[in-house]
Amino acid sequence: MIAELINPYYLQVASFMLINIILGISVYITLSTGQLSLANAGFMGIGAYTSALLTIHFELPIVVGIIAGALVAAICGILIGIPTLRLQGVYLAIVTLGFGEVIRVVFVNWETLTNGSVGISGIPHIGREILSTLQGFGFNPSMLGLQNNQFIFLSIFTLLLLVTIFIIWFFRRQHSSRVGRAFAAIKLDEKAAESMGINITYYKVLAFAQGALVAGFAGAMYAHILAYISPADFAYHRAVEILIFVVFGGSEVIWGPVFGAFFLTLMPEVLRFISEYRYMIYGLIIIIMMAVRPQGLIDVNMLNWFKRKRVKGGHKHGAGNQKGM
Amino acid sequence: MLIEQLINGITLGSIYAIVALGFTLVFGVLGIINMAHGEIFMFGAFIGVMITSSLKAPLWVAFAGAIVITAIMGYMLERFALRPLRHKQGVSHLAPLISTIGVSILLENLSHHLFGAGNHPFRASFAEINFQIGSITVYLVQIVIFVISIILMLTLSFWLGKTKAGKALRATAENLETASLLGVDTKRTITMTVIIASAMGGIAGILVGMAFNSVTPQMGLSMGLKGLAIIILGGMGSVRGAMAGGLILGLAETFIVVYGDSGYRDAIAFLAIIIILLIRPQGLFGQKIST
Amino acid sequence: MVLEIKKVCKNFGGLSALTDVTFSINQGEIFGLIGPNGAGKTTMFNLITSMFIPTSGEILFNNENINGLKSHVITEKGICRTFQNIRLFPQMTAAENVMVGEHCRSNAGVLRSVFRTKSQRQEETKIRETAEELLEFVGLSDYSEVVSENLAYGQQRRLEIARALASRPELLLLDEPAAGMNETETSDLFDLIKKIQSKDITVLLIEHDMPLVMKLCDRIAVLNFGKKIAEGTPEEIQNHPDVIEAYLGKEEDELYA
Amino acid sequence: MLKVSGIDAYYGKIQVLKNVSLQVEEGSIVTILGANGAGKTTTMKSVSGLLKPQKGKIEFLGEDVTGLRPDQLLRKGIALVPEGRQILAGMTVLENLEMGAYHRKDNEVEKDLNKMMERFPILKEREKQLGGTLSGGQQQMLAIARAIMSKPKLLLLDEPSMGLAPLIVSDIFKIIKEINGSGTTVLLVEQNARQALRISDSGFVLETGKIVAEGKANELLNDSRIMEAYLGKKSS
Amino acid sequence: GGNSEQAGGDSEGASDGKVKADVGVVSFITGSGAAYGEAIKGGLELAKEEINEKGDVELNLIFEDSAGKQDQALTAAQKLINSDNVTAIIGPTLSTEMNVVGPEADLSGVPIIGTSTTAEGIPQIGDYVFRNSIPEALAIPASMEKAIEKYDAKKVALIYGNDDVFTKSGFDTMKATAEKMGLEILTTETFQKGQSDYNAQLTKIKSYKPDLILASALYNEGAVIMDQARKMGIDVPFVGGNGFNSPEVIKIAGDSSDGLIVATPWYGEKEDPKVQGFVKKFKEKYGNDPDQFAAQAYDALYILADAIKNAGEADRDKVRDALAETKDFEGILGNFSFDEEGDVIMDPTVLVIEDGEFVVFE
Ligand SMILES: Nc1ncnc2c1ncn2[C@@H]1O[C@H](COP(=O)(O)OP(=O)(O)OP(=O)(O)O)[C@@H](O)[C@H]1O
Ligand SMILES: Nc1ncnc2c1ncn2[C@@H]1O[C@H](COP(=O)(O)OP(=O)(O)OP(=O)(O)O)[C@@H](O)[C@H]1O
Ligand SMILES: [Mg+2]
Ligand SMILES: [Mg+2]
Repeated sequence: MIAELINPYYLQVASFMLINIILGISVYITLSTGQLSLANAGFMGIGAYTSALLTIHFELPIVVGIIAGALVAAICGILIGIPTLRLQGVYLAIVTLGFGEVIRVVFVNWETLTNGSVGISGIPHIGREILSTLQGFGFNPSMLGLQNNQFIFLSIFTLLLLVTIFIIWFFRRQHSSRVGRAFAAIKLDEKAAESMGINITYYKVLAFAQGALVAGFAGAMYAHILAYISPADFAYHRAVEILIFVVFGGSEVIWGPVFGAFFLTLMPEVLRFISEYRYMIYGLIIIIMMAVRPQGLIDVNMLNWFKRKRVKGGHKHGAGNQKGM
Repeated sequence: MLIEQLINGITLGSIYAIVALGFTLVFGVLGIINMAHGEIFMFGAFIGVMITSSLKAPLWVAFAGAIVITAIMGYMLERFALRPLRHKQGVSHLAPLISTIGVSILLENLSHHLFGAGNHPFRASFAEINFQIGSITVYLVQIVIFVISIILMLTLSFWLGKTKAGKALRATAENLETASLLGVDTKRTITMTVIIASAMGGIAGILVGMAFNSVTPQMGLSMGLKGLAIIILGGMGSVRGAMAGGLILGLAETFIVVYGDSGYRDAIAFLAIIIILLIRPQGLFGQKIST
Repeated sequence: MVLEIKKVCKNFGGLSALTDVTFSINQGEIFGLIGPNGAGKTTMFNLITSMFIPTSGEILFNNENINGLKSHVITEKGICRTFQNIRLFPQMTAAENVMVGEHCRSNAGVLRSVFRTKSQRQEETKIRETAEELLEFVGLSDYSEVVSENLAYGQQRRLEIARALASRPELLLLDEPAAGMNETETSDLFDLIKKIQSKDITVLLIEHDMPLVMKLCDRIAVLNFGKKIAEGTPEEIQNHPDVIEAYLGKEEDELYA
Repeated sequence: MLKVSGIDAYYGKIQVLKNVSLQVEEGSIVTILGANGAGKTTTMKSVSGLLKPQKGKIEFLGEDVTGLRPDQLLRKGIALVPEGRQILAGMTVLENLEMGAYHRKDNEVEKDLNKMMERFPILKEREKQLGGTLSGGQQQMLAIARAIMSKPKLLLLDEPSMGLAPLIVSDIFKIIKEINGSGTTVLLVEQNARQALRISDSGFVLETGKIVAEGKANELLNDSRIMEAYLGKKSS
Repeated sequence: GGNSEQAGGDSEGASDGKVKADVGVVSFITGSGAAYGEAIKGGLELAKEEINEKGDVELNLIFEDSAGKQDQALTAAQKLINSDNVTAIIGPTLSTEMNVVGPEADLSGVPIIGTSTTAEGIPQIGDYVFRNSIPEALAIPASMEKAIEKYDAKKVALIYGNDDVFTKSGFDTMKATAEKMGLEILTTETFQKGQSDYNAQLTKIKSYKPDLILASALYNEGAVIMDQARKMGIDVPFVGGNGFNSPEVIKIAGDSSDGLIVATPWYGEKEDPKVQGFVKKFKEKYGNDPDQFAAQAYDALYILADAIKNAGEADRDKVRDALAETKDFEGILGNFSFDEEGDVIMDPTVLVIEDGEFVVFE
């Protein structure tokens, strides 16, 4: 029964959705200090290439590859975060966009390492790897009444879901703490924040690195799910797409990018039947959204409204911390 | 070969500059990066192609048509994608950026449906006129492009710096509310600016179509990104900066082909802005305003 | 001596905003800094808090040279300021604004914050309590959950003071705290600053409201065109001919009616 | 000259003005008084067109001008010196002043510019400096000068003395008197109530968005009840 | 691979002896490569009508867009495989997409035929992966050899798009072939997607005075390159890769396209009634000449229909086996067989553009 419901197609879409959610969060993190980074597609690429190359050439376990990918991306985040500290607003946005382009061009041209635009194929597939590991222990999907590919996609999905929940949990907690307040203060008024004793250099670079880390992680996961990557995956369109998740869903609260990525990944699938027009519709939706609800679909007020409905009359504790998660 | 390459670089640079001027104008007034500018530019080129090849009309009709249609597109862009955001409370300063990205996605895909995905040749006899100087062939279009870019730059910088309308425009850019208190009809100023910038994009589109005999729906994105890099390089809102940035980039891209690896050509623009901004965060000609 | 300003100069391009200014402030006093518009008062604040770097001269805080330190380090050392044009964090509530002020007196990092260690929870509770106390202190306890941009002007000024106090400064710099306040509010402000002084905090005050300055300050320095033209007690300053000429004007009767 | 009748104004859903009515006679100086947050600035914004009242009517020189934009109102002769100065930070002092005369078509602009520079010598001195780098008080002067440059029939001043040195404050009041003498009607918001009333003909008192008192300036000045309740304890 | 748990779709052999089958198509329908997707779609639709008319098999095509992106191609394929239960898949358009979709189809036991995927290694992905597009390794050496022989070329210049798999792998083949033939490579220039100005690269190439230019470009860009080259006075012949081969080149570049040499499985002028019939029908239906993308897609569906007919039912495994046995199929591309890996066995024709027309290059 259940086995028939587990359709790899849906799981595939759901897995890409989760990756997109993670990517959306990566932009949200940096943005919560007021810095708009469009380099996250590039960081994603760095994570993906690092992990792919390590697992292929050094036969490292996928987990190690993914962690290394995320870390290398984070280091690049620090390296680009420090010199761009002085830049603000759109300047930063464009420079990071440019950085992303430069990374892509390097992927294209550094053929000995990256195989150029032909891309890297034969990357260990995380789901198949899980399956073969488990089979080593004598497990067989049919024990669960599943077919192999159902199991493969189910395991990817479950893994991603757990990671996504962890990331959301992590950054929600960070948000409602001293660190989160520092981020918010910097976003609202950098000079005033510094005068209040906040080391803005540290926190801005921290946010940048965290964003890069998360994006790099998403990239590494992506590489091991698709089993094939090429520079075109991490180009301008991806950067813009990630940004749109955040702005569409809302950049004030972490649920914004989560919802944005969810909805905008789902929509093209739902709209497949008019596939020729779906990008036009995509464009239109963005324009209409901005005109009607520029702060994004989900904002602080909406969350508070939900909360009030839920705890109607109930006692609110630590109210100050609850404003926005 | 050097002289030929120099001509190539200047032609390319002049085109970049014209595109960048359109960006600069809109940024200068609205503080908005108009991500749809590249697509409007592309539409200008297509209108030119349609009028010259399908309707077999003369070139000036093509220019007039492209200007009119891109101007209308500019109006629509302002009316439907920018104006609704303007007086809203709590609007993130990124909202207009996203909104114009929405427009660019819409336009790019619309152009696929209207014009097809393929390349369209630009057949204008004007584009064939050339002079032979020694072994070097110079096309009239190349000269025209250079001259137009210079004229546009001079006109714009005179207009912005010296005329009342230009000052009103700068005031609008600084602070909408203050400008309107000083008697500036900000709505009209903004609409006019977006229209003019778009029409400039349309002109640039035709010129590119003629110079390179190539018009595709994708030309907008690549040109748009370059234009963006240039206004940062030159300093946002600076007319001279856009011109200088355009020429620098055009020459740099040409000479990396000559002396370096053409594979890195697309990265030049962004490497240049990263370096420039680290040394001079406000860009080459931008002025620093501390708040 | 809490603060010593020694021969400080500041040039902006060709314009010298401050020239060889020297004065010092004693522990526990309220020191006034007055002078005509554009005399360089706010610039002096910006130098003390390292928002600008002096062209020459030295600034000593508790006998330590603080030239060129980062702004946030200076706050940690015990100097905090308010701004002439209010700079609260507009979308934060009053309480949150004050809690940000306590940043440099707390130290939970990312991991402790996320994993909510015991020490972190205790610290958060304390931050919150202190914030409430400080709001109470400046008379804003009813507004702790109000988003600061929706507060009235006078309340915003007081909130800025509370936020500055949250960093537990030894020296508090106030830039025109009475601007835009009416007389009732100004007299409340007087009481507040006195209360701050009684907490052993030294105050450096810029203000154009002369009655307030004269009542409040122990000593006053007067700047004019970036130079110090007088220093002394309120009486001395009120009768100083250069100060009257440059700043106060002669219609004393009107001012102190 | 100006007749405001029964306006309501909102910020989002928050009502700030409730049924506010006031009149300004041609050639007079009128002061609006009130505590912080009473709605003085909001009233000024409504009259100058920055905020559209949701109810009520504003008439200027007998013409209904409710809902017009600030630039249209400026052309009709209403200029505002806004609270918080709103200097064009990236334009020079001279350009700021020129912008003041933006809508004027006469050829006296040059002359008036010189006159303004005489009145505020510091502006002459800083002609080429960017507006944003002036000190707080200098910006206030520039804002006032800029508004006068538009040769308004009705000048709205929102706390013009804020942040000014005592000497300049009395200068400002003198200048207001002078401008008024040369035929400009003035509507003034001030915390410096006593000085303001002294140069005014009449006044209105706002409390939480409602007009609670109005009258001749000297009557208000001598009404100790009002002075105490709205303007401070001290009575002179 | 090929663990074929999933039996064929909901379409069974019907009582009237017709075999009904759903065929999924993953194609580049929106975005920058939509021109190829459109051509492919056109070819397929036309073939489907004809096949269904004949009545041996009844095919139902389900089109899914990939927008040229791997992840979307993969989800599209997943949908076809798992939700629509198609018997076989045609597509995707790009080799990059096939690199992702191929393994998945193979694992799921769904036969998949690439019609435009020319990069190396595609049929080697698995038993269920086929293609009927001639790989570059076959086409490029064929055209190069003939051109070099005729023009006695010794020195060549190369130009290619380095940010596109198609043109990049075409270039790799060109370079390898050139080296093997002992040609002197004067310079290697690259360009990028969306570029419209090739003057800098061409000026440089011109200064080296090559005997021949090897250009690995898609026709959209390639045509413009030729146009700009002729304008600056470069009049040596061009040898292009698969993507360069299209009647569109003549449309775009006009006279400037003279001298382009390509090897093609597809020659629209061939005196073959089948070919002429196809060209005529295609032109009637879509208003333009079919290019190789259309022709290859057209043949691919015929090959598939043939296999389905031979399999006797819409069963994935049976259809795969039938496909693998395809031999000497006479399509509009000529005589066609799959080798044991599922790759193409056929002889390409070398064409040259002369006076604005493709003619056989002798
Ligand atoms: N960033 C800057 N660039 C150039 N000049 C500046 C800058 N900041 C301040 N100035 C100039 O320095 C002088 C001193 O300014 P400051 O703000 O310190 O005056 P102030 O004493 O605080 O005056 P006010 O009472 O009006 O606030 C002024 O003439 C001002 O124009
Ligand atoms: N943009 C806004 N959004 C929401 N509320 C606002 C806004 N501006 C002002 N208010 C509120 O409207 C009320 C009236 O404000 P207003 O600025 O008119 O007062 P005011 O009399 O000018 O006070 P002040 O003397 O402090 O300048 C205040 O309670 C204020 O908090
Ligand atoms: Mg000051
Ligand atoms: Mg006010």
